[in-house]
Amino acid sequence: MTHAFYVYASYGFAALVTVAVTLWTWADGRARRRELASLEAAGIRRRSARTRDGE
Amino acid sequence: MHLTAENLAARRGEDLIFANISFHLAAGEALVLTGRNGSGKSTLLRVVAGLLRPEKGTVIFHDGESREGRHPGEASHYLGHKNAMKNELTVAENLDFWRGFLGSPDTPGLSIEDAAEAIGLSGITHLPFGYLSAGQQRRFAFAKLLVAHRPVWILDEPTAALDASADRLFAGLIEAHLAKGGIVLAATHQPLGLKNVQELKMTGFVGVDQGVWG
Amino acid sequence: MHLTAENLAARRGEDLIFANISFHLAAGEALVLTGRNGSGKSTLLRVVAGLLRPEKGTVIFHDGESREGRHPGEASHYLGHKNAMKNELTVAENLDFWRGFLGSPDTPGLSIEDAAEAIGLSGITHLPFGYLSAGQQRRFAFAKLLVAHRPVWILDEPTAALDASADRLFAGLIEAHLAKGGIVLAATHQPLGLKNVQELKMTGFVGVDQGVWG
Amino acid sequence: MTALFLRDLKLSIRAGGGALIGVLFFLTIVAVIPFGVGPDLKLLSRIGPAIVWIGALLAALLGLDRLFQAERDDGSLDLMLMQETPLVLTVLVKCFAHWTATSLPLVIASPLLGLFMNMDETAIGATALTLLVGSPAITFIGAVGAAVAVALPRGGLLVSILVLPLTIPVLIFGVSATYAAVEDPAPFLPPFLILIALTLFFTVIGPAAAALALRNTAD
Amino acid sequence: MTALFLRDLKLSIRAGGGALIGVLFFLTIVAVIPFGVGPDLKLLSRIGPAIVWIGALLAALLGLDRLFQAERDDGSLDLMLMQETPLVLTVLVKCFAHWTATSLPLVIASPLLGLFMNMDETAIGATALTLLVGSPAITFIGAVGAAVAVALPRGGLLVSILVLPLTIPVLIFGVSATYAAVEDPAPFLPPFLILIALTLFFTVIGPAAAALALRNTAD
Amino acid sequence: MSETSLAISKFSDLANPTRFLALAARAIPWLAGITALCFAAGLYLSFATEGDYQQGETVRIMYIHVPAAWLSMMCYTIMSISAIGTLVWRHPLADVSAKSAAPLGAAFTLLALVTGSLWGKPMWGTWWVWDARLTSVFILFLMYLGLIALNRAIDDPSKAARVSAVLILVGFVNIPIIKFSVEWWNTLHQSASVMRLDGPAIDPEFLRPLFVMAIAFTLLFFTLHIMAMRNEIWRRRIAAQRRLAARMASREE
Ligand code: HEM
Ligand SMILES: Nc1ncnc2c1ncn2[C@@H]1O[C@H](COP(=O)(O)OP(=O)(O)OP(=O)(O)O)[C@@H](O)[C@H]1O
Ligand SMILES: Nc1ncnc2c1ncn2[C@@H]1O[C@H](COP(=O)(O)OP(=O)(O)OP(=O)(O)O)[C@@H](O)[C@H]1O
Ligand SMILES: [Mg+2]
Ligand SMILES: [Mg+2]
Repeated sequence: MTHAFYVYASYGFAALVTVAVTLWTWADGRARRRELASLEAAGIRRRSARTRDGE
Repeated sequence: MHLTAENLAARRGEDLIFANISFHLAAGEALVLTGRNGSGKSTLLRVVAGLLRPEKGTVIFHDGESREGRHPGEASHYLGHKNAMKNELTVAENLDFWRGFLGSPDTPGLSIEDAAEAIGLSGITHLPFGYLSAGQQRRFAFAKLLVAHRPVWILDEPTAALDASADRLFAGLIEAHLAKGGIVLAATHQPLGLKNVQELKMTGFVGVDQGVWG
Repeated sequence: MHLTAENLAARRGEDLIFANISFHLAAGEALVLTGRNGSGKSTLLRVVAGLLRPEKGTVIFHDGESREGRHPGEASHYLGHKNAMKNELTVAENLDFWRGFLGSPDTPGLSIEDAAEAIGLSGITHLPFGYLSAGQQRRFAFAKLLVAHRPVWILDEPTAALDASADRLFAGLIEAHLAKGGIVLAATHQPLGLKNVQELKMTGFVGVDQGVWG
Repeated sequence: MTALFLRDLKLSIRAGGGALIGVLFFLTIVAVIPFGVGPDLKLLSRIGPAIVWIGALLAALLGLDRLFQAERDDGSLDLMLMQETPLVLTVLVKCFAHWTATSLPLVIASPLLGLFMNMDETAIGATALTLLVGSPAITFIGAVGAAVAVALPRGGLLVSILVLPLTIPVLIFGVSATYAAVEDPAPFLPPFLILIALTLFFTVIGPAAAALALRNTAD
Repeated sequence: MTALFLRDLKLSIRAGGGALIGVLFFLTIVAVIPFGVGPDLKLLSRIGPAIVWIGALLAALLGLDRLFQAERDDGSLDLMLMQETPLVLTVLVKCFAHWTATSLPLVIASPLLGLFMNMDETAIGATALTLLVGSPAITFIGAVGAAVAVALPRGGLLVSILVLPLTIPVLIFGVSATYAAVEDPAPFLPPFLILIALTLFFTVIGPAAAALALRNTAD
Repeated sequence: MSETSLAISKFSDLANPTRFLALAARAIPWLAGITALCFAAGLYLSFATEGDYQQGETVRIMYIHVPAAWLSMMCYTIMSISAIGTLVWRHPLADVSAKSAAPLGAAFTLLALVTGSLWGKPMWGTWWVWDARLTSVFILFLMYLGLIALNRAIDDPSKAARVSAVLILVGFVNIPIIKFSVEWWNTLHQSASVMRLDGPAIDPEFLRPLFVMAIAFTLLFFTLHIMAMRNEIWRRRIAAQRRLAARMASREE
């Protein structure tokens, strides 16, 4: 095998890992945000938000 | 000598089990906790014993000598739902260990024979603890409180599994401890038959703690 | 359906704990054991359940169908001093396991939710068993008897650690089991509040068994 | 019985990360060994199979001694004993669950471990195969010890000691079968067949003896 | 504190035959390794010290994971936690009792094991000495894992294994000190002094961390 | 009502995660942008520079291997600092920080391991040897995995935080071992040539891309860490609200 193989394999793997971790973090964030939104829609609010409403 | 709790609140998991509990016990006084199963009696006792960190509030114990208040933990005996005895060792070995571990040299407790006598079970201290009946085990767990002297007794259902005569016996031992100026906190479902006690009824679950995240 | 014990005697270590115990229970009847701590109540129950080999005598169970008498072990639920539940698993997982392990497909018991409802603790079956209070644990241990049907219930201090309302609840469940033609053996220190029961007072320690050496 | 199997699996996975534990534990040992014996690849690959087998033994021992003691301590054992007829079956299922939770992952991971130990393909295959065949025997032998331990009110490992020597033949035939597969002159089949025989033998004897011990010690 | 020490010793001798188990486990390893490396006495004596050290490590692990869990299960841990001031001391004493029951016998037996492994006198002496000095560190490291394990409602080995890697430095210096004693050019003292330093370090860190974990997880 | 008094006493704390969320929302786009720029520059530099006369093309692996290795250690250091924050100040964000850093640390460690392996094959002729540096990094990887598993195993988050904090701190002894393993034991692995007291001993030709890549990786780490922390805060907030909702529902019955 040529040395280039090892170099490209390294860079490829690095790209794979960084992209995977980034995507995973981002997707996780999106899912959480969606859950928060659905909770909000269901009428459950944060305490501070509620007090601001003058509850 | 007195024991003061102020504004205690405690959590289990995410639930606030109780909040705003305050009491004050002087020498010779007893507090009896009652309430439904799961209402937080054991939780409160563990907070007082220092085994659970309270969410809020403080427990302070003043003994006669020093001016400083401190946590009651070290001055207390705690008798929980579990007996804290090893099945593998004999009763005498078990008691001997706790006597050495919990006792202080200047205020000695009863000897092991006397303690066994006091709980009405002299003569079987040579048996391994695991061979005893449930009630006998509970009685010897109580004998721990007698072999080493400590002013505060924290008792979680001390009379569970006991027969009627042992109930009376324990009531007598607790009365004697109070008469000598001790302090007793006990959680029970059956009346202990003590005179002159404060009673605190736990109600359980005061609300979800949203904590810092809500 | 009936359960007969004849001339039972049992030993613990070298001591004969009881001897010459006989009783006969027909469908719908209950036997309550009373007696001091260490008088042999648990020992007798374990003999009936088949967990201890009796020194003398026999226990036989006849169910309606077959003519042959057999040992009651397989037809019985045994609720001992210990709860037989795993702290690591949730309540639902625990009950589910015992339902599968003890139950037979043709006579199903209650569903887990119904059983939790029956003992007054619906809604917390998702918690790990170890997180529950002593009384809640005891209640769920009792719920085992409901999720799998068995005609004979052998109960060793079923109401230990329970509050007053749970005492009544349990009495009701036991009554219901008897009304359906079940058989109940129970050892207790507090009256269970059952009607129509036989009572047997254990006295404990009938003598050193001289055995073959004497 | 499936209920029991599933419960035991759940318990050992919860209590120790069962599957993980054997492998992780094993990885750690493997990481430690080269420090002891030095990073000599030839030597490593030679003692590899023995190390994998010892790891399997240890993984099986950790936790096996509490197989019945944990059940006794919380009272579950009583209820199991009352199910009269198939106590042997109960023991068998419990052993099988324990094996699935601790030994099987090791068998599955052993090729990876073999790579770390610089073993060649034949050796890796042979190790995995002999482990698969032989490790149940260790579990069954251990079960007898665990059952006897319940009998003693003082419980304990003591019995594992009585049992440990019994596992030596299994270990020896397992390891020698593996070496036979690698080194040409020695035939692979004889020790391997003996290993199979040992496993079958202990599959029958182990649960039966354990059940006997449990019955005779309950109180 | 003496009371605690004596009780723990009694318990581990009654419940586990402490002294025996380590040695026996060890003998098993010693019985199996020659199958791996073949009957090559030279090689055996070379890897001898490493094997003895690894055996000591594994033997120390047996039972260590239940150091505090057993206390929690029967409620004793509560009473120990209530003794405010010297929790570190309590942990230290418990560790010391465990070491006396499981590792010390191994140290004492190691000359015998050394003979089995065909080691020469210097190597045997050096192994025993380094074991004596180094094995407490292993116990103290394991104690941290045991303390953390108490926190898991589901308990377990998981954590003992998490801390296992930390024992590697101890192992490395223990083994290299032994080799240094045998092979002339390498000086014995430096690695040996580092070993002592490590043990002292973990004697301080281990109980402190374990006490911290116990305090933080009580409930 | 008792609940309200408690709520008020908690209010000062409450500001904390909320303020963090606001800050994060503003910082993340900037950080992400700069990270991307640095990576572009770093990648360009690392392919534009000459190969080493000894190591040839493979020297380019260094530009990811070394930053990844550094970050795997830095991440653990950050977790350790967070652990101290959890134990000493009981700061809620400290716990969030430690918890969300663990998977990132595991990823970077894996990257260092794999690229190291890929470099080792041409340079040393083997994928893996059990020398001190490699083994201690491997242990670091195991420790990250173990900490993740431990956090999952405890269901009370505050308890999980305290327990893992103790373990993180104990595990910190591994970091100096990784760092100095090449000096304490003579191993195959390169000894430190950049981070040295007496200045770097590497040709600046290689130093430039290395530094740019290191900065890029560090920025990437911080971006991801802040994002992960934000996710974790949201996760806890959702859990708290769900619980509240469940309780409200059961009360109305
Ligand atoms: C899986 C195998 C490998 C692992 C786990 C590993 C790990 C590490 C670590 C942790 C560092 C950071 C050390 C520090 O900051 O002091 C490092 C740096 C470095 N590694 Fe590796 N490495 C591996 C293989 C290799 C190989 C094969 C080479 C090249 C032949 C190599 C060359 C370097 C160089 C040049 C540095 C920078 C040293 C410095 O300037 O401090 N590594 N490696
Ligand atoms: N981790 C947890 N998550 C949720 N709830 C919990 C947790 N741990 C304990 N609890 C709950 O805390 C409550 C308090 O229990 P505690 O043991 O204080 O009750 P108790 O008054 O002593 O009851 P008993 O009379 O049955 O002994 C119980 O309802 C229990 O279910
Ligand atoms: N191995 C043994 N050697 C001697 N005596 C024993 C042994 N095992 C048990 N015993 C004794 O047997 C007696 C019977 O105990 P058992 O558990 O049946 O009592 P019990 O009536 O259930 O009491 P409790 O009300 O306390 O539950 C006890 O006095 C106990 O000390
Ligand atoms: Mg309670
Ligand atoms: Mg009884």
